[in-house]
Amino acid sequence: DTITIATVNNGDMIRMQGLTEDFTAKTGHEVEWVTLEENVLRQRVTTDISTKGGAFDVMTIGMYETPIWGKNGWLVSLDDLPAEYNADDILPAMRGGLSYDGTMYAAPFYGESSMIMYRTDLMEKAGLEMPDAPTWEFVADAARKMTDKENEVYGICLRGKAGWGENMAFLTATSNAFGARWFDENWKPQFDSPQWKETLTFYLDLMNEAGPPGASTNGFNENLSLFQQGKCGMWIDATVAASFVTNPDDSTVADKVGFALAPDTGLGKRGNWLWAWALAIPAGTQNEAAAKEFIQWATSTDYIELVAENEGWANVPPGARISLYENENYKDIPFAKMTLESILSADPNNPTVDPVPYVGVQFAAIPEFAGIATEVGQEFSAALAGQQTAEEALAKAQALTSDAMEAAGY
Amino acid sequence: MATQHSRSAARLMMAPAVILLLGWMLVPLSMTVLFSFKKYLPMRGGDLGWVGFDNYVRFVSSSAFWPSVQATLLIVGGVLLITVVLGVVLALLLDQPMWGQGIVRILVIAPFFVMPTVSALVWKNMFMDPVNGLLAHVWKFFGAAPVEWLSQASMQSIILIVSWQWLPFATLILLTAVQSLDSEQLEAAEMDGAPVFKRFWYIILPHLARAITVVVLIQTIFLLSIFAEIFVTTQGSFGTKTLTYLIFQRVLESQNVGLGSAGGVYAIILANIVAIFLMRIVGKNLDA
Amino acid sequence: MARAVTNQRKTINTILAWAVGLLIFFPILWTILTSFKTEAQAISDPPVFLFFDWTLENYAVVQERSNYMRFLWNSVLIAGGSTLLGVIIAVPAAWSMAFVPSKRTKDILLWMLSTKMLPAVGVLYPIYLIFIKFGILDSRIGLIIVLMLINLPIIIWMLYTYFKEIPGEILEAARMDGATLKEEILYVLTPMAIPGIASTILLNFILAWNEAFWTLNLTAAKAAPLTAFIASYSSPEGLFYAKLSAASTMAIAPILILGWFSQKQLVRGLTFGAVK
Amino acid sequence: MGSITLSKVTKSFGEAQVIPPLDLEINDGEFVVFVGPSGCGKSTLLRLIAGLEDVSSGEISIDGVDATSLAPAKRKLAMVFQSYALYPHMSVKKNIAFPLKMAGMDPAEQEKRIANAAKVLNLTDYIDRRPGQLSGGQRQRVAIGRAIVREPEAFLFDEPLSNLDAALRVNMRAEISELHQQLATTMIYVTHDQVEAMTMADKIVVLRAGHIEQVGSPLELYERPRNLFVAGFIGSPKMNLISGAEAAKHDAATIGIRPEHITLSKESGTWAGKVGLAEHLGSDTFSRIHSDELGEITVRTIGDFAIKHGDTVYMTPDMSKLHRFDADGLAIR
Amino acid sequence: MGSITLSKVTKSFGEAQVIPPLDLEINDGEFVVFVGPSGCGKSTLLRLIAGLEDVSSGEISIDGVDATSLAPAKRKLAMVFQSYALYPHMSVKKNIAFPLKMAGMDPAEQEKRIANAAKVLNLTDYIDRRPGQLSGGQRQRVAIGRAIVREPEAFLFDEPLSNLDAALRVNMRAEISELHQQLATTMIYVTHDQVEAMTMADKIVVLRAGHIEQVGSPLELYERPRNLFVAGFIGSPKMNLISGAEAAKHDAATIGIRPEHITLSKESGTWAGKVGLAEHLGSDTFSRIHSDELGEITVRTIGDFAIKHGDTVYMTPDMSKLHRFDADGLAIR
Ligand SMILES: Nc1ncnc2c1ncn2[C@@H]1O[C@H](COP(=O)(O)OP(=O)(O)OP(=O)(O)O)[C@@H](O)[C@H]1O
Ligand SMILES: Nc1ncnc2c1ncn2[C@@H]1O[C@H](COP(=O)(O)OP(=O)(O)OP(=O)(O)O)[C@@H](O)[C@H]1O
Ligand SMILES: [Mg+2]
Ligand SMILES: [Mg+2]
Repeated sequence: DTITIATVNNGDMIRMQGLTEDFTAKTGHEVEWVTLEENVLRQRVTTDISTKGGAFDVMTIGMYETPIWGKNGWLVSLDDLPAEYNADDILPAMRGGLSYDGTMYAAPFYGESSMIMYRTDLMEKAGLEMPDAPTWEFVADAARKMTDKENEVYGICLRGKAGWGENMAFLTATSNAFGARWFDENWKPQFDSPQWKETLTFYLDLMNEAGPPGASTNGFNENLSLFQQGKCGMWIDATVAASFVTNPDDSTVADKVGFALAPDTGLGKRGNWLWAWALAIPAGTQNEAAAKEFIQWATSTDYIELVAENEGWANVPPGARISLYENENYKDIPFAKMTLESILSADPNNPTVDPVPYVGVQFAAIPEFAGIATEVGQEFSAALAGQQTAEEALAKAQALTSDAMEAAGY
Repeated sequence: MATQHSRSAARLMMAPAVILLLGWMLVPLSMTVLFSFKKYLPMRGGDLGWVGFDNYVRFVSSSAFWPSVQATLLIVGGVLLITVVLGVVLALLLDQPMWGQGIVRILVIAPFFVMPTVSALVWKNMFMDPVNGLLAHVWKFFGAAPVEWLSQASMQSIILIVSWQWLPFATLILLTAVQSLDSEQLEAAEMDGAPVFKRFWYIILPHLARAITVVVLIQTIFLLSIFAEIFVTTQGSFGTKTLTYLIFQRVLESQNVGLGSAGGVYAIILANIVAIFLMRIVGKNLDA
Repeated sequence: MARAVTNQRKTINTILAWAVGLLIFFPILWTILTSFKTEAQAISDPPVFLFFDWTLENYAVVQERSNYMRFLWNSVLIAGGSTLLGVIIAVPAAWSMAFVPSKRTKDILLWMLSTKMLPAVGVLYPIYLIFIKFGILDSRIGLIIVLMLINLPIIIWMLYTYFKEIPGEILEAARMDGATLKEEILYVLTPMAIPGIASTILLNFILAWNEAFWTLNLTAAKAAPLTAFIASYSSPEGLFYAKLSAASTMAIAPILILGWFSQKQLVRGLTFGAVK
Repeated sequence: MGSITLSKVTKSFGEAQVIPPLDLEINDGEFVVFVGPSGCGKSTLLRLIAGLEDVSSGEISIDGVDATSLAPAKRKLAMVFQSYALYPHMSVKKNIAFPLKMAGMDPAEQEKRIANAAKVLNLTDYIDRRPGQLSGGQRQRVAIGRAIVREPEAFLFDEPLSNLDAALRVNMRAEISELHQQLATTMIYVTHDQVEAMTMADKIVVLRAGHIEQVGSPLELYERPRNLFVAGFIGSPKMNLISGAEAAKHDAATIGIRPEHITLSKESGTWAGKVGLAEHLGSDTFSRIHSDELGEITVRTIGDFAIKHGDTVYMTPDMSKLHRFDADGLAIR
Repeated sequence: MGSITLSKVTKSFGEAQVIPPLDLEINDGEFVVFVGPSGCGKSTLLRLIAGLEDVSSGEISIDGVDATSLAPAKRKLAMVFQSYALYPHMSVKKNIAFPLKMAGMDPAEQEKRIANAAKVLNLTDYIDRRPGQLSGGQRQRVAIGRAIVREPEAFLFDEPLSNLDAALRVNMRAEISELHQQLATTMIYVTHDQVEAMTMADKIVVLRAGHIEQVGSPLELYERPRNLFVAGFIGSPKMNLISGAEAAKHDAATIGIRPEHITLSKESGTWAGKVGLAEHLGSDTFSRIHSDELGEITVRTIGDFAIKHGDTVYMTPDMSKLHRFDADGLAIR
């Protein structure tokens, strides 16, 4: 059979695309790839699944969509995968986030949390030493000290580009560390809380003093290239970035990178998120069996070994399986330990200091979230660009969130 | 020239085009109108029943609505202004005798061939990026701080990108019009004692009126619905959220089809207001 | 009767026009140049213009990742198919409007044009549902139909203006000579309007080629044209300027070359037949 | 073959009745010219006969057969248009062959007829050119060629020469006349050119506002116009029309005298007047003479006649050539 | 005021010399007509005088002052173009006012001049219309109006009537002539129409390939053409030119006799021939007669002359009107 797979244009997926032949050789199924940029992909698969279009047999989705879609009965359950697949090897945090009501609806291709990546040389030059679990206070102080705008070195690079998966992923996770939350138990938006104000003000001040120019349009990619070019002192972002910044082919600072857990403020929550890019099968596909075979292939330990064989252990998809972190070969990878620790320290079911009615660290797993958060993200981004104050941004965020929640019937 | 026979043949031959376009307009339109009166949330089980005018009220009362109308009109107006003014200047320049006119014309047309997505990507990444973009290098070369195009000057940047794409169109239409100006008229004005600038103002510009109308009409139709340029560059941030983009957010990001459909109906109404307004001025000016 | 012009003025014109032309063309030129650089050179500071190590590596990477020819072929079929289908439907309609005008002709024409103002995002759901219903999702024929419908008003309008330039007497002569309506259109009108039809085809081919909303949202793997191809190169992880440039160059090159070769028709086409 | 009869034919465009009920008989082999002021319905009438427009009421029969609702192609008429209406993308040969091809004629027979037409019209050397490569006169001949190959019952011409320059017009005029003599086919010819009408027609039909004012041979119309309109319309320069006391002397409401039938003298004559404008062509002199009683009178004198603006002159009309009209404008015989 | 002198003026476009060295004197108040075949340089010469083209060498002086390198607007000349070149977006009034506005004239004075021009040209009723709403003749008058308000030293007309129909042309011809009499301003007028040249000019300049063939009054040119070219060019229908034995009899290489100077008879005469085509206009009859010795001869007969195709007729030339030319084509006097 020929199966159509929609996927995102990240490095790990592109590598998978390159290894398709192995799958075809093993199973006899052909694969058609639809590789799209993340935003386009999301728009595309969402339209398709909600109209039951059936254009794809396998979709690459995240931890946000999976429970919502699973609840709607739009995805094929993956609980019946054969024993040799060893589903129990999947990291529990990942498996939990990709399930609804105890049923796994998507298999993690790779998982990530966020952590600090920092320049050991600059840290030294600033006369500081990075602890394994720093506080925001320390990070902010270090960032200001490392900044040297003359030479285009900026103390800290953080996401500023608007989008629920861009600045809002970072800011929501960070707000958790500051004790803020999206909604209270009655689904009432909380942007008017002092915690949010503190979060946002802290972020804006830090970025204005120690951030790169044009931060309000920087997302993962922009920050990655800044860091690779040696223009960032610290960067707090997805753990998968570690393999890029330590790859000497692309990075000018490959041998000067250290890692630490995302910072906290002593309230008991760290500002690190949890995310997985996972493969799921839309209900009603004609090629369910072949699709399942593909998911087994792509998310198995065999696949990890296949990649390791071809591209080296640094390039295997991380964060999905326990066994990877027990593998001797992988233990040598500098960022392996910190990645695992970050993942383990994130708890989607209990993300905030005060209780919340939703699941998800850097998001709330309700269908309305993406739309709301993107709009909120735009307000925050505008505040970062200096077009409005933190207060104004928060007020607008509160208004539009209330409005949208009301529209959705909460 | 019409006999009964040819008139009925004409009606028959118009039919396919008219029926197809009518279908193309009515079927999705009526579905959109239908959805707009419903609570339609695909992520929550789809059609959740009738809600009357709720979606309409909600859509206009949203804080994003009026700014989006404003942004739409600003982009359309800005691009029209730039392309028409520069188009006239360029058309006059290209009309002059010169060496390599054909090649220059090719250079000037080229942006029209570039897909909107590609042009937005190229401008955003390779030119307007505040660190690695070429414009940043140019600014630094002259000792200025690089402009953060897409955040600090977001509207201007989008207008710039879109104008770049549409300038060839305006230039060529206006060039054709300039070339059609009877040279005797200019000579007559010269004999009448009008110097260069007055010849432009009193003779050439009025002659271009019709061509300018065509440019305005066609471009407005296309500009009202620009999407890729915004999706790729700012995703609606920094005040660049047009009505089209707002609808996109409602339908696809917030997954509220009912609300988005109400927005769609508003967009159609806005487009038709603009259209009627245009047709009023254009209709007379245009023998179409 | 053009006035004779001095060489000095001609020189000034030439310099000015070339400067402006190059300025307008520069973004494209820069993209093409960048596509031959390595990623590191692509972002080097200060930027390099011509003196770098030319490499085809980016093209190799792009080709390895996605089957360019397949996207290209889909683009050609979809843009070509929709344009041809559009012309076939538009010719009779334009004939009617140009040669048997009625009081409503102008209204109908403007109405047709106004259908272009329907915001695509607003009707994505309805169209998607219709496509599912007819099973034409991710099929070339589906896209051909949609793009044809989108461009039909423009095609009709352009053909109408070209047809109107043709004297009705010639068609009457054909009628007197015993030609049926079909023969009249096929043997007399169409050949006479060839330059106009060519311009129409060319312009609409470009518009269809560059259409990015429907082509992206209604396709998956089988029918995806170059607009979908480019969507997999925008902002991946890591450095990508050179690869983006290569992909962009590949996406616009065919149409750029086509456009340049048929410049004359195109210039005529770009004016939508509306200005003489 | 070739007789055409119109009975009670009318034509309205929307509200406007362009042709009021009209009867006309055209005999086989006749050369009939329609003249009349612009907008009087000449082209409309021709197009009704051709079938390019439907009649609003009435009947057209060709060769005794009712053709009122026959398609143009079925009427066996050929038309030559003012703009020639050649097919610009076809060679001369293909242009001429087109009607034959449409009729599905056997190719060998086509070849023969085309060769024949080309010879008659002196087109053999240009047979492979496109219309764009031909001069005006040659194009006109191709248009005629396309008409004659079909061997139609009748030819219809709508101002076929008006796009040609003066010299060429004279030649083509002669050629068409010659053609008529050769083929002896019915021809209906629309023009607003005096000279064409006078020199080519067997029968002139003078139209005004869709109405037939007079039908007759050219000399009949010149010598015996039925009413004021025809009198003023036929002849160039126009007949001088005089009303008032002078006309009353001749028992008429209006009298008419053509410029060429007045003799001019500096010494004496019937009427006196002052020269307004004198146009000296060498071969003729046209003088416009203001007379207080008569108004403005145009006089043609053969050769050069030495007068100038302001001179007082005397005019003597040739009484035998005097036309008299009653109060309704009808000629008194 | 209003005299124009061209001395040794030449004009080349690139390699091609369109005007070889040329001298011409135009006196104040004269009506000068340039005639000549198409492409002979009439328009070019006019444009050189207007200043719309630069001379390649030579001098142009207006009113005794060297104007060779003066801008068109400074030469105080007004031009009326063949296409009228009206400004289509301005009303008649604005069109006429345009040169005054450009000169920065006081609005009250403008009003006065416009009103005056409108009255002279009968335009008062149309003063607020756009050119598109006017008939050809009215447009022509507006173009003239635009010229006269400036009160120029001289008017330049480039085939101003060639876009009008025959009847209108006759009227406008008279109007321009009248205007010249009223204003007594120098006028230079380009045409290729025989009749216009003959009836309007004080002085005709016959050009061939940029070269002046003859300058003189219309009757001079008609009666005493200096060479074959002028003889053939002036007069309509054209002079019959006969060479060979018959010419030798008169000690000339070629003899010429105008159609109107030959008498036709059915019985006897100097030359015999067969009627080819006879065109009966009522007022005149034009016959084309084939004679074996002489070739084809055109003859004009006054009134109706009853002959038809194929008749044998006899022609008698008026010997006093015979023109003789030598082998170089020059007239023998
Ligand atoms: N298709 C039409 N619709 C409405 N009115 C028409 C149409 N065709 C002709 N007419 C009107 O019918 C009248 C006669 O027109 P027609 O063309 O027959 O005149 P004509 O005698 O040929 O004039 P001309 O000498 O200018 O060619 C005119 O008043 C014209 O305006
Ligand atoms: N701008 C120009 N460039 C090159 N050649 C020109 C130009 N203008 C005129 N000529 C040439 O100069 C010659 C004279 O042209 P001109 O227009 O003066 O002729 P004309 O006597 O006015 O002819 P017509 O009666 O056709 O108007 C022609 O051979 C023409 O081709
Ligand atoms: Mg007519
Ligand atoms: Mg000329």
